[in-house]
Amino acid sequence: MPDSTKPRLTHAHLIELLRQMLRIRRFEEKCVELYSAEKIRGFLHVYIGEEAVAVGVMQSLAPGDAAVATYREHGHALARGVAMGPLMAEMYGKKEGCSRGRGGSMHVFDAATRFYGGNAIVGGGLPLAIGLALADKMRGRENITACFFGEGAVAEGEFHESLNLAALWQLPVLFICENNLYAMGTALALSESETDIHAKAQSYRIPSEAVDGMDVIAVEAAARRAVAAIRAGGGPRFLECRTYRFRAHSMFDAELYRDKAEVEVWKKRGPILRFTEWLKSNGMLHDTEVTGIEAEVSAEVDSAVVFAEAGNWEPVEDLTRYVLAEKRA
Amino acid sequence: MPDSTKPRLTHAHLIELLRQMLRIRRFEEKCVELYSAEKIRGFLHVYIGEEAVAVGVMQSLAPGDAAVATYREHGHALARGVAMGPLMAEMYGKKEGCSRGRGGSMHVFDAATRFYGGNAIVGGGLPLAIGLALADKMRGRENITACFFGEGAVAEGEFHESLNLAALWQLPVLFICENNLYAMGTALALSESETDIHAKAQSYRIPSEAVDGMDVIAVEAAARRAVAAIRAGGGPRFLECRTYRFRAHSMFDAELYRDKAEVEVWKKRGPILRFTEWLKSNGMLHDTEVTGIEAEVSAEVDSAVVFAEAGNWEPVEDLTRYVLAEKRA
Amino acid sequence: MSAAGMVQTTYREAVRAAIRAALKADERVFLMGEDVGRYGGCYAVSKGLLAEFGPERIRDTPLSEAAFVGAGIGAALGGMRPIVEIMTVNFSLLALDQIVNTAATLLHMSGGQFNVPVVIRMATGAGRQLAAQHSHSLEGWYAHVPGLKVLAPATLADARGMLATALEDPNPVIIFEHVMLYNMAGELTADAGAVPIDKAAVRRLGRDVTLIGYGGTLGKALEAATALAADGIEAEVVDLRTLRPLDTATIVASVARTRRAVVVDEGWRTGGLSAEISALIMEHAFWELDAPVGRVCTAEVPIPYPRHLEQAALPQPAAIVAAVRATLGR
Amino acid sequence: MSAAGMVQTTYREAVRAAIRAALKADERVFLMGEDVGRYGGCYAVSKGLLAEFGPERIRDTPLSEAAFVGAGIGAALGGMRPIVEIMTVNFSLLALDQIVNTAATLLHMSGGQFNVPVVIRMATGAGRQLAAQHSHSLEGWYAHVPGLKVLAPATLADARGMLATALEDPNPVIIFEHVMLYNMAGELTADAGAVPIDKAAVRRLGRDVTLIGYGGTLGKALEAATALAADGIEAEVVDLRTLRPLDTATIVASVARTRRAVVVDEGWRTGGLSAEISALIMEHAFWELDAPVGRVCTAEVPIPYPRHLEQAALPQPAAIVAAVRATLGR
Ligand SMILES: Cc1ncc(C[n+]2csc(CCOP(=O)(O)OP(=O)(O)O)c2C)c(N)n1
Ligand SMILES: Cc1ncc(C[n+]2csc(CCOP(=O)(O)OP(=O)(O)O)c2C)c(N)n1
Ligand SMILES: [Mg+2]
Ligand SMILES: [Mg+2]
Repeated sequence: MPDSTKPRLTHAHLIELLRQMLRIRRFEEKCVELYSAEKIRGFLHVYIGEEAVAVGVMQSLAPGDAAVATYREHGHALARGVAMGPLMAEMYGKKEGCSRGRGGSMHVFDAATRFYGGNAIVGGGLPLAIGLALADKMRGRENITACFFGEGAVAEGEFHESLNLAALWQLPVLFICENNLYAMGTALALSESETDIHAKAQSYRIPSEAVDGMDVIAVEAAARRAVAAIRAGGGPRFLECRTYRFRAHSMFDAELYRDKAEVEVWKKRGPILRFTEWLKSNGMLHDTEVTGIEAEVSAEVDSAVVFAEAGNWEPVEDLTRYVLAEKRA
Repeated sequence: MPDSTKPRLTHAHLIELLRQMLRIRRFEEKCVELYSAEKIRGFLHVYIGEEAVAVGVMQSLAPGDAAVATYREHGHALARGVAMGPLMAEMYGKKEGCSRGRGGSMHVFDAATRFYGGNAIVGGGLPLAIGLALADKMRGRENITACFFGEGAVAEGEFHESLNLAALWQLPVLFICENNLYAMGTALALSESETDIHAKAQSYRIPSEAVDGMDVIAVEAAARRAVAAIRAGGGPRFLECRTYRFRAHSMFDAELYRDKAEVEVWKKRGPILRFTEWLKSNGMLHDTEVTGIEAEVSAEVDSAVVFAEAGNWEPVEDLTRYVLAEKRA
Repeated sequence: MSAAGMVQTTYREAVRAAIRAALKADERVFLMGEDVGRYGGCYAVSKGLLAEFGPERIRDTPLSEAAFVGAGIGAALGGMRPIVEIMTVNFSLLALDQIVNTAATLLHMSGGQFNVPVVIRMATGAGRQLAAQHSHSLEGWYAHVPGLKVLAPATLADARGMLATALEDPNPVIIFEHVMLYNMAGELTADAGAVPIDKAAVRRLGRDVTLIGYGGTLGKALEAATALAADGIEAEVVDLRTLRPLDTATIVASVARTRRAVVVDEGWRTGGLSAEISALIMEHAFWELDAPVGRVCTAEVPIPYPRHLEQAALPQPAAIVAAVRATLGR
Repeated sequence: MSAAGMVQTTYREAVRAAIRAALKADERVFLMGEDVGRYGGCYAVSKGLLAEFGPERIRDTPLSEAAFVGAGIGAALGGMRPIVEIMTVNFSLLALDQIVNTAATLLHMSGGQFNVPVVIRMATGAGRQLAAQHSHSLEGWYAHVPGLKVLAPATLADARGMLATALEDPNPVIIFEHVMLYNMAGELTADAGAVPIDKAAVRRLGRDVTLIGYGGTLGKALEAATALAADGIEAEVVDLRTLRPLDTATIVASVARTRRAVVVDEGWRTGGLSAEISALIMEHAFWELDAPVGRVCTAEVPIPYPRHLEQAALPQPAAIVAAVRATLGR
């Protein structure tokens, strides 16, 4: 049996990691464009700059595992395997969307991949993840639940209560804190008295690790280690991924709270940029391959847009459908 | 100026500590009696066994300081200086009660001593304490706020959010966790993944200390150190007082969750018993003095009952008074 | 049914029997909440169940209302059938985000993919001199939220029977147990089991006025009806049973017959559930009404501790009788 | 007042001007909430205030709704005059315990000793395609709670003037600012200031029907009134302004004149504030009514993301017109 705790550094796997990050990047760049074109509305939070986190972590998950994310979850959905067409249709609000258009950007759901959203309440996903993991544990299933949230959520009571429960009940949860240093306009030092987040996790007796969230290989490696420990029955694990958001918090953000220069410094450490350079300098990636992947991704994004454009609006008569489930469980 | 960080181990002070603990003990024993006699109703939570905590901590407070407690707060009120007559009248629900009878056992308030309750929501007092301290800090007043809560409250989100705020804003708050090992019937190990509470406090970068909560001198000493540090502008401090509740959680508790033997062991370490023995063995207390104090306390309790009995019921016509404040601030 | 088939029981025991039966019938069912296990439940509802089912299925939680209610929602998503006990409605405010923003929205937000078959039970109401922070009646708030079902058992049969039906329901169901009912004693058939949760019940027939209550106020409405009958006024008494969705048809049918109605609700008057019932009658039976619908509710005050003030604040049979008389003009 | 005395402004700017004036007038006043400082406020209300007043008085908080709202309550007790901003009503569920169990109860529980002069502002409502978790209208819940005052400015003058009066009030006051109003532009007198908060306002006179709205629905009611006027139906429009305590006298006086009413509320229909208004009219003007009071509310559904569904869920002028016609039978 291959060692599941180490990333498989085969050429194919490395290229796949790059491809996944690029899919997210190009998908979201298109979303920003479509937002300007008023095809996408509401709140749109893009993940640009943070792709290594979702892509790295998702490598460690098996098909039966569950994932819970936030309103900044396009990357997680794509990396988890939600098809791009339905995802884009969801951004449009079309019936063919993965949430039937009712959720939009902040509420991406997909039963097939056990992708449980998409939650627009900061910290709101954590208790849910606890429950999913509890169900798995009580049923004797080997699944784990990966729960993503920003460092801003750490200040919320729901974070605290959830970490305690997970540790107390030794639940199979992987907590992934995406520490991008800002919660909207609030810098970490203004939101936490202890800015070393992974140290905070330890105060619940949850083993934790901080990892360079701009390095997809490092994230994958750390996630695999953590997931292996969880599956071995070791209870929850906590991963702090240190990352950065390159774009505004949402489409309404004037970015008054940080320097352009700071953003530029981080961009130089961009997960796609650095990974591409590293691959190239090691002779594992050639310019033609990049062109090929970009073309493939671009085609996928284009056809997602075509799919979304061709989609239908839910008839108004169905407005109140799905408020209550119709059939008995 | 005398060193405020050390307990004054004068004879008079030691006797005063004993007297304060006895006042609480005898007051509450009477309350239990009166509960059986149906003079007191609702929930009644007694502090018997934990008196050293409130008495020890209150020694460190100045008149301008504020105190926030829980539904188990008779001891805190008495030690803070709320007069026993109005307190007993409050237990009865009489108009002469310190909360005009409207609060009862769980809601003791007293503006004169800045005693802010009396809160029946576990964890609910912490945010309030943060705000009181914030006001003092913003107004440049030297006051501190002492905030008491049980170890059960530590699991609540409001605990987490409040500690973070206090540390982040360096507020003059003294947190006192009364760790009596049980939250109703839930033992500490069933409620906290990290059972070392004072270590948890440190994860907010709040300096903290654990102290023997059955030892009134130790509590006073620790509280004085903490308060001195706070007044010196050092931000919040956290004190974990390790103690034990000798009686049931409330009058409705069958105590199925703990052994009688465990209770007996703790009773041998009772704060009044031990302190009395220590004083005697050091020649600082004579049997006649004990008799004298007991007689004094007993008289005080008796006259509190007389006061309460003689009190009046708020007329029903005044039911909706004090829902809204009448005059502009 | 012969008298031999009846057993003496209490509301508390009926709820316990319902939980026990559910635990036996379906291994996916478990009970979770503060002090449900070792302590035996703050109102002794779950006493004995820990010994019978063990700590995995009778699961004591820390004081963490948001997290354990959210965990119940998540566990329901994960295929379990959790019964989450919140000690009282007063503490449910700490979990309201999870109930309103997650449990109630998830099915719709996910376009029909994720239903949440969780049952959340909590004690509600005043009457035990527990004062302002422990005496709320906020059932009306929950009844406001699309995506939830809300039940209020007022009888032994409903205390025994609603839980099973709630657990069968694919939606989040909130069950309110009034604190003053736990000690209510009476008879129940030995084989009592699941009851429907989609209909209000006419608990007493009458032609002169319809009294509408639920949970803790049903008994008071019946008491008032008895008093009125002594004076020749025949009140029909409707027990709402289910607060969301409301059984408008039963309410309206009764009022259409009696042409007069008084709603009895322990919530505060302004913006309480009583307002909705009044508005519904306005909308569906205005032309049948011979008088405005009356409301007997809790006074607009945080509940005070002393008995005389608490009782003065709460709806009482005498006030119901007076409201009926006002409605009838006699 | 000469035209020279008028300034062009927006609802957002009016709220900002009110906050600025309060900060200038009383050093005990400060603003606290998530992203009110460096970010400039999630709806840009407080933009510029940090530079003017500094981080002590324009205080960014962590994501901790319960703690910072509770801290506002405590600071008010401690002699400050805090303005606490909760980004939106959706997140206020996390702070509801502090508001209901502490702010609203404290004066009464303490027998009149401790009043809580805190002001809590929050954005409310839907219309921006923010979907189920970001589109609530829960003003009615707050209006249910004794011990609170609840305001809903719907005009520039109220956006500018209610805050000062709220800060003068010795009680906890909740102010709801509808998200769709922030960009509303218009004129205001240069010296606009405090306004009373104890009266509803008749925004348009009419004899045929009374439309009752507030906050985000006032504009829709006025729009409907204009449309109706084109058909010769004269609707009077009442702006509730204060949701607790309700100005029953103004509502009843209007309905007594028009004999018909339609309530327009963005809350869900069942158990919403609209029900209370309907019930109040039932109780105070039943004999004057020529038809049942109508309600135009939000459909009973978590608000969906796509524009066509969101708009279909919300109360619209066309639906108001239709409700009025139904009421008038023409
Ligand atoms: C409970 C709650 N409070 C406030 C908000 C508004 N809000 C949305 S995102 C956000 C910042 C969250 O920051 P973080 O958790 O670090 O995640 P990031 O956006 O950086 O990925 C805030 C304040 C919310 N959605 N939920
Ligand atoms: C939010 C909330 N949840 C539950 C309760 C019911 N309750 C009252 S006291 C208590 C135990 C609290 O234990 P702890 O904090 O350790 O204080 P102690 O009673 O031991 O002094 C519980 C669960 C409550 N009052 N508030
Ligand atoms: Mg962040
Ligand atoms: Mg305890």
